Amino acid sequence: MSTRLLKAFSSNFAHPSFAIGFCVSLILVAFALLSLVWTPHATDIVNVANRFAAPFGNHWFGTDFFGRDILSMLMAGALTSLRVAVLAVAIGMVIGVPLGLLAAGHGGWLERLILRFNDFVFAFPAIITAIIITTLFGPSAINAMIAIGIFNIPVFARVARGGALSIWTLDYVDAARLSGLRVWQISVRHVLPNILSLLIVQATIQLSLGILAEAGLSYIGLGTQPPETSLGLMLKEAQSFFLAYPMQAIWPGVTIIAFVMGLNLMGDGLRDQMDPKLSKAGGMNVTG
Amino acid sequence: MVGYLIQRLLGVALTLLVAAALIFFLLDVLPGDPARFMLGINASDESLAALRQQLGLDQPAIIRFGQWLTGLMTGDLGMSASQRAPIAELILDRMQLSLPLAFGALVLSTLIGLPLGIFAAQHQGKPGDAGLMGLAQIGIAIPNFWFAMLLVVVFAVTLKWLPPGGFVPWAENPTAAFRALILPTIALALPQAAILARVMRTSLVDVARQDFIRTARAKGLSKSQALWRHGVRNALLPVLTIMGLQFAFLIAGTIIVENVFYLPGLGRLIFTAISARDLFVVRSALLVLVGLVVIIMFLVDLLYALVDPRLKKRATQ
Amino acid sequence: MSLAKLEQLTVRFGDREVLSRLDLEIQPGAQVGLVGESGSGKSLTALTLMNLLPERAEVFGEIGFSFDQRTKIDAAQLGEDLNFPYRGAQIGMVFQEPMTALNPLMRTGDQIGEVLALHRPENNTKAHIEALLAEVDLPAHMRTRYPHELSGGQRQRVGLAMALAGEPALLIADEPTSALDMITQRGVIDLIKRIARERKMALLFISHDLGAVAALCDQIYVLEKGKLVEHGPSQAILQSPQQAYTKRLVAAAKPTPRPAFTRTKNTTPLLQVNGLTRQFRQRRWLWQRPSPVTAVDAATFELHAGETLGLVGPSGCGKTSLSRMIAGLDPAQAGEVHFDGHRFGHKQGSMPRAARREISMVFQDPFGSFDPRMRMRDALFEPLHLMPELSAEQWQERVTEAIERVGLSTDMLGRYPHAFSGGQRQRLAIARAMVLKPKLMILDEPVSALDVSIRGDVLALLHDLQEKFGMAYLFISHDLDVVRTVTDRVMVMDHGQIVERGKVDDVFDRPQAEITKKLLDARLTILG
Amino acid sequence: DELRLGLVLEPPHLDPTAGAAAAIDEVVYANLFEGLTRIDQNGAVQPSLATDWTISDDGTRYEFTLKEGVTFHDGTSFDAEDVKFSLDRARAEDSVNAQKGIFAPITKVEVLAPNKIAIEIANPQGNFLFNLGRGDAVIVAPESAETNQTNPVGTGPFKFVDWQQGSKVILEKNPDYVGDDVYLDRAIFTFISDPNAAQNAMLAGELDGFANFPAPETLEIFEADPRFNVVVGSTEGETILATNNKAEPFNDLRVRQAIAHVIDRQAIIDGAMFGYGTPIGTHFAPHHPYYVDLLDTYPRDLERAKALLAEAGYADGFKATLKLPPPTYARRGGQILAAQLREIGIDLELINVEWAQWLEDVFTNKDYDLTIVSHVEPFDIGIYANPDYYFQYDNKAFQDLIATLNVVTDDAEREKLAQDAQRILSEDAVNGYLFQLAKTGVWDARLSGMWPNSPVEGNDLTQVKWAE
Ligand SMILES: Nc1ncnc2c1ncn2[C@@H]1O[C@H](COP(=O)(O)OP(=O)(O)OP(=O)(O)O)[C@@H](O)[C@H]1O
Ligand SMILES: Nc1ncnc2c1ncn2[C@@H]1O[C@H](COP(=O)(O)OP(=O)(O)OP(=O)(O)O)[C@@H](O)[C@H]1O
Ligand SMILES: [Mg+2]
Ligand SMILES: [Mg+2]
Repeated sequence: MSTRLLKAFSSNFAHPSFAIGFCVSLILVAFALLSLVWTPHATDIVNVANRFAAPFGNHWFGTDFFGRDILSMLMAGALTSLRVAVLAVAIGMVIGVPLGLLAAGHGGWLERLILRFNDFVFAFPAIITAIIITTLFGPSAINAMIAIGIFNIPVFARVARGGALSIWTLDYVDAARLSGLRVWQISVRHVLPNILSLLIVQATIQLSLGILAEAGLSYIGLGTQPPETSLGLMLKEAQSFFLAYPMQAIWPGVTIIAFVMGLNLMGDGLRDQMDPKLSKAGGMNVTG
Repeated sequence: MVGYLIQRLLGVALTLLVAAALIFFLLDVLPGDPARFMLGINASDESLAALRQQLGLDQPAIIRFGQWLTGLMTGDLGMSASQRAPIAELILDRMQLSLPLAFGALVLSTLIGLPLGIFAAQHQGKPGDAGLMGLAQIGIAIPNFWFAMLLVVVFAVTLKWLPPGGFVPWAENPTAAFRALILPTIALALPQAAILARVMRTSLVDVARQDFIRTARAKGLSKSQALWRHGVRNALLPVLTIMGLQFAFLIAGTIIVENVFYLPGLGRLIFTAISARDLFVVRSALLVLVGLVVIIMFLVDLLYALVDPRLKKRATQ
Repeated sequence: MSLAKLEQLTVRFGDREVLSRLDLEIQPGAQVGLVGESGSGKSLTALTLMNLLPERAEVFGEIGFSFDQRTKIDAAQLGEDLNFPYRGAQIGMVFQEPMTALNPLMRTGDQIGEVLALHRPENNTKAHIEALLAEVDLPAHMRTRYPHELSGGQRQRVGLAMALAGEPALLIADEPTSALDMITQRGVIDLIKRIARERKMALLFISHDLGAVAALCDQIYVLEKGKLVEHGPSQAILQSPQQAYTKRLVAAAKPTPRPAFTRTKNTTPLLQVNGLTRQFRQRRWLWQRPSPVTAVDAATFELHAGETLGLVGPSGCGKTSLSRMIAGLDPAQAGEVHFDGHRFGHKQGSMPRAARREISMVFQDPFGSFDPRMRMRDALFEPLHLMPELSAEQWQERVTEAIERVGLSTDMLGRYPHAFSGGQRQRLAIARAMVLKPKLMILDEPVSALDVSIRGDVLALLHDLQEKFGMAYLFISHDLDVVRTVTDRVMVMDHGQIVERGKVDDVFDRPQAEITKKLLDARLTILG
Repeated sequence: DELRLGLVLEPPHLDPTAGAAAAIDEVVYANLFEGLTRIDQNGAVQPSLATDWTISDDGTRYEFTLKEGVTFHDGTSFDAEDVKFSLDRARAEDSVNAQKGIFAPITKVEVLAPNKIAIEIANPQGNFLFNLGRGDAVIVAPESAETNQTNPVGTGPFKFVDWQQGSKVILEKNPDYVGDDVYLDRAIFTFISDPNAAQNAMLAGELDGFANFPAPETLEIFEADPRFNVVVGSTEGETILATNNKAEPFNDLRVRQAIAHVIDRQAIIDGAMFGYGTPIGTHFAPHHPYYVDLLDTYPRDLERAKALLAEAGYADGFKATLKLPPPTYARRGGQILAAQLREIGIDLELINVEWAQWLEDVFTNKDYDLTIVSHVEPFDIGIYANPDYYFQYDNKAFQDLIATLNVVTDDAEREKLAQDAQRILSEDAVNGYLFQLAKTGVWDARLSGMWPNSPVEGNDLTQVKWAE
């Protein structure tokens, strides 16, 4: 992690919304990761006799329609949502960032081609990609992840290119060129480290969008499928019980909101601390 | 101007062509036999073959792609395999819902989001700003289907002010059609409004720091006069870009919201068609959605060119 | 009776006091200069008079105006809530940045009209706007232009017209010319001078350029870190400054004396530039055909080994573009370069790698020329990749030598760029440029971003290095005095063409080209 | 009077003679189209367009007398020629009728008089009259047969008004109907597939009822609400864990028996259907007079199950796939079943599929291990006699038994044969037999005449009326 980001990080704790966002995100991530090794109850047993148990007894948050422990389900669900969002961001970054760097570094026809490609992919909202993938391979969390990931590609390409373009105008890049470095070497040695914080901010925002998108896709049946669980799927499953057992829908809903808000607040805080010129250069940020 | 328009339109057309090819060839390799689905479990092989031929499924893919493209130009998309109605008609029929819904939400979110964003920017750092932006954070974080569900429970099931869903064609009863769209539009628009409010605020706060606002104040304008007369228009430029991108999200949102309100929109058409393996409908409807997004982005570009006299390289960035 | 008066004005941001007990007085029709180093509080003083201080500022003291009637304002009341009718009407202001001070989406005429509508509604006519434009030497049709369609000087004139539209009794100009090139700068200053005289307007002129202040003002206030150190009539302050701070400012404003050169004559051409041309395709509107801007138009010249060749010209004449082509950073559209046995250029293709190590460059901005995320050591090692034949120890030796040459020590190299001062960075930039021991070094305004006091040191260092290693310099500057100090021969560029060349003294003492004369005339010195 | 009825699935089109979708019959059966016979709510055959019939002694020739004065909704008259047209069309080579099997035995259709028609069949058929009463055998007019998909023209008491694609179908009382008048003036079928939306629509008063409410979990809300009647009836749907009898390891009887020993039917009914459903021990509807209770053929016994698995060589269990089509009974039932089978080490991978994919993979290509599906056709035990059916169950003895059953008309003998067949299936544990799907109707408490059960696919509205 770059020093500027670290600095932004520490100085940001004075910034209350960043501190809150960071803590909330950290707690939820820890909560999700914990489910890998431990959950209060198993999530794959069905115990119908114990369905809709009230909270605060044996089950802190009660049980769902299959008699599963809601807290355990939330943990496992948060993990799925997080995994989908994180991998989608990874897809977006791994493909998008090099494209953006290449566009900025190479210029000319290649840049135009990449921009066209970006516009093209932008025309396919994640849901449409998900529809196509699902039609081909059936619904699953992986499909949701790929669909969201594909949508993330132009987002990161755009941010990376915008940031890189402003770096490329700086004298130290010219100095590096005078030192005989090639375009890709400059991109890796000088451009990438200097736009990293920009990318990290964008990543937190895309993470929060990814969690929301996963929820939406699961809701219409294109995402996570039972017996796996995700926050979105829990919400969907809880919907028909909403009038009788509202808490079923409240828990996952609140978890999603907390997660998304936490990540957004954190991203905002980081952005506030960063060089304003840099973030203005490329930031395509749908959530503001 | 004309040359530029033609050039951009060609770009749009090319994008759509590539999109069409992508959708067609992806869906063409799909497993699943529409004929079998239509005829059900006990259908005989002869009836299957008969139906397949009737649907033109026995021709090579490239020819069918050509036929589809021609169909797209002439508006004759052929017959739906599962619903036995002209696809163009099916899609047009659904558009009378999906388009007002998406555009209604766009307009509503603009009408709500921009003024709130401006208000927050004007009161930057004060309680009003903090409160609004807190609300906006929540608005952004709420899954729209969940919000939609809450709206239904409150306004339809409990208060019975508005229908919980369903749609009546405009031609039949415009008031009922309008009433049916109110809750879905709100469900779609509010989260988007939250986003727009934030973008508008950020943008305006940014602009407010710029020198020309100080110049305007030096002329004798008050702070809010300067913001309104000089700030808002400048701040709108980045907001416009975001609004173009938001449209893609709105389209996606309509598909989700249609589900909550059992609205017969394009999304529902696609889902029914998918479960019926009716690729003819799926691909055309998908292309319509993609086309809408592309065209809106194009219009935003044009608008940008009209609003911003500088327009140096903006459009390409 | 003074027109405007600040008494014991104090401004604080949190616990940082940025203006302390400042007293300042402007008589009707007087021309007052306010000078001081960057950050000394000049702009805040002006903003206080305009009641435009940032909201976070805490203000104490008193402000008095006597425009229509006398008013006295308790400075603590300044702010949005204060009824302050003078802004734009009795006090006009021109700001520093011509590029950003105008609303980009509004025609200039409308921006001027806005002031009229606010303060002189009876004058809000096309004719009056055109008259105002004429007053600032702009043609009437500029009324319908957008700011981006104007040059910097033109924009600054529009800003001036706006400030004048309300017919103010006091005009505040906050560094109105420092973002402009010399010739334009001179034009604007002359314009302000003329208008102030014609309108019998009081003027508060803020600048760190003593030359400009000397040309305009009859009284000078000197600020240092928020405190008034000295004030009085211009001539007195400039000729016999009392305070050390003022003395330093005055000394720095005088040209650096030329060091004595003991340079061996060398006539073998190291660099031969033939018809080098650079065009930029620029389109104003997306749908317009890109119209090429010729930044460098068939430049032809020679540079001998070990010599210093100066390149001067007004801003935008193509100096940087030319040097970048020679350094191989940008492609040329025509022409070629012969350098040390290598040929490159339009037909020959890009610069061969072997030539790369013989040319290096020092950039103007000491802050932008180092990657903020790279340790200084790595930055200095970077050019050595062009010398893979050297061993690691030899690399180390080269870097150590370069560092010591520029007067710094190797133990600083673990730091990141932000931990160095501007002067140090420029030395490091020179060190980086010389680790390869190139035959040619291009210096693109190497000192203009530096504080006046450091300039001399850096120039001396450059001179030193040349004596030691015998490399040639292509020295670019718009500061004629600096060029005169360091170069042997000089070329003058205008609109992409080299219009005049020759021995420094010949060119400067007997200028032939129009542009050279203009450049020389535009110089403002405190002695002049 | 108007009735607004909710349906889960929208029909792809409205011609019951040209598609398998039950959703078509749900709208048009008995309301818009009529057959020679009709099935009443107890599953008995009643006269419809045929007022009367005689069967030859050998059971191969039927003669029907037709109702007179009947016209189609487009004004064209109905007579024996229309019947002949309809039946010939359905059994033609290029027919797209989904139940061609019904018509396969027909050898000849003969018009005797405008109001008399004779049908000859190859072999005696126990349920031929029943089959003629199904939606696939309704009578259509040659003038309108081709356009029935979008503009259905029948003889029923309701006629078609409008179909708002994706939303609703509107029917209206047929003033020219010959026969008992219906009470409703209009019937609107609204399609809502989302259970939550369905619930909201009911609670908000947008709908008067759902003949079969899609979300059993919400019924308690309606039961608590005096505005609604919740009526639990039966359907013909045997919900089974269909098993690929040719796939390893399910080709081993002991493995199938082990599974049968593990299945806890009540837990599945409770968990997936919230208690609505009747456990079954074989492929037969419990409300049918021939039904035998075979629930205890393989009582729940984990030890025994493990032993059987061990005997079959799977002491440590095995992995298999379970393909689940969209309905709740399958998706939720699958999760519960997977949890149950895990108790004896069988590890199921759940694969959710759309119907189209299910038809392709499971039904047509038999590419599956296990699946959960409801067989909704009445009296369909005969499917087990087809070795190519997707269960791939090949038992000569059973096939012979069904062959006999098909030609026997004597009721007592038929009952015995049917019961034998049920026992064989149960003992062979061909499939896992789970439960009979319940019909969970919810409608306005002031409505009467709605069918509690569904012996055939369809929503017969002819007797439905509002309380004064
Ligand atoms: N809004 C602000 N918040 C905090 N500090 C400020 C603000 N504006 C100015 N300052 C500080 O006040 C001091 C004086 O600033 P001012 O802009 O008056 O300097 P200046 O003399 O005009 O400098 P320059 O020549 O660079 O324009 C500086 O230290 C500056 O950092
Ligand atoms: N990247 C570019 N795109 C378009 N035009 C450019 C570009 N770079 C420079 N120009 C134009 O080329 C001309 C010469 O520019 P150049 O930077 O070489 O001038 P300069 O003499 O170095 O000026 P200065 O003294 O201000 O540094 C100018 O008119 C400038 O606007
Ligand atoms: Mg200043
Ligand atoms: Mg330059």
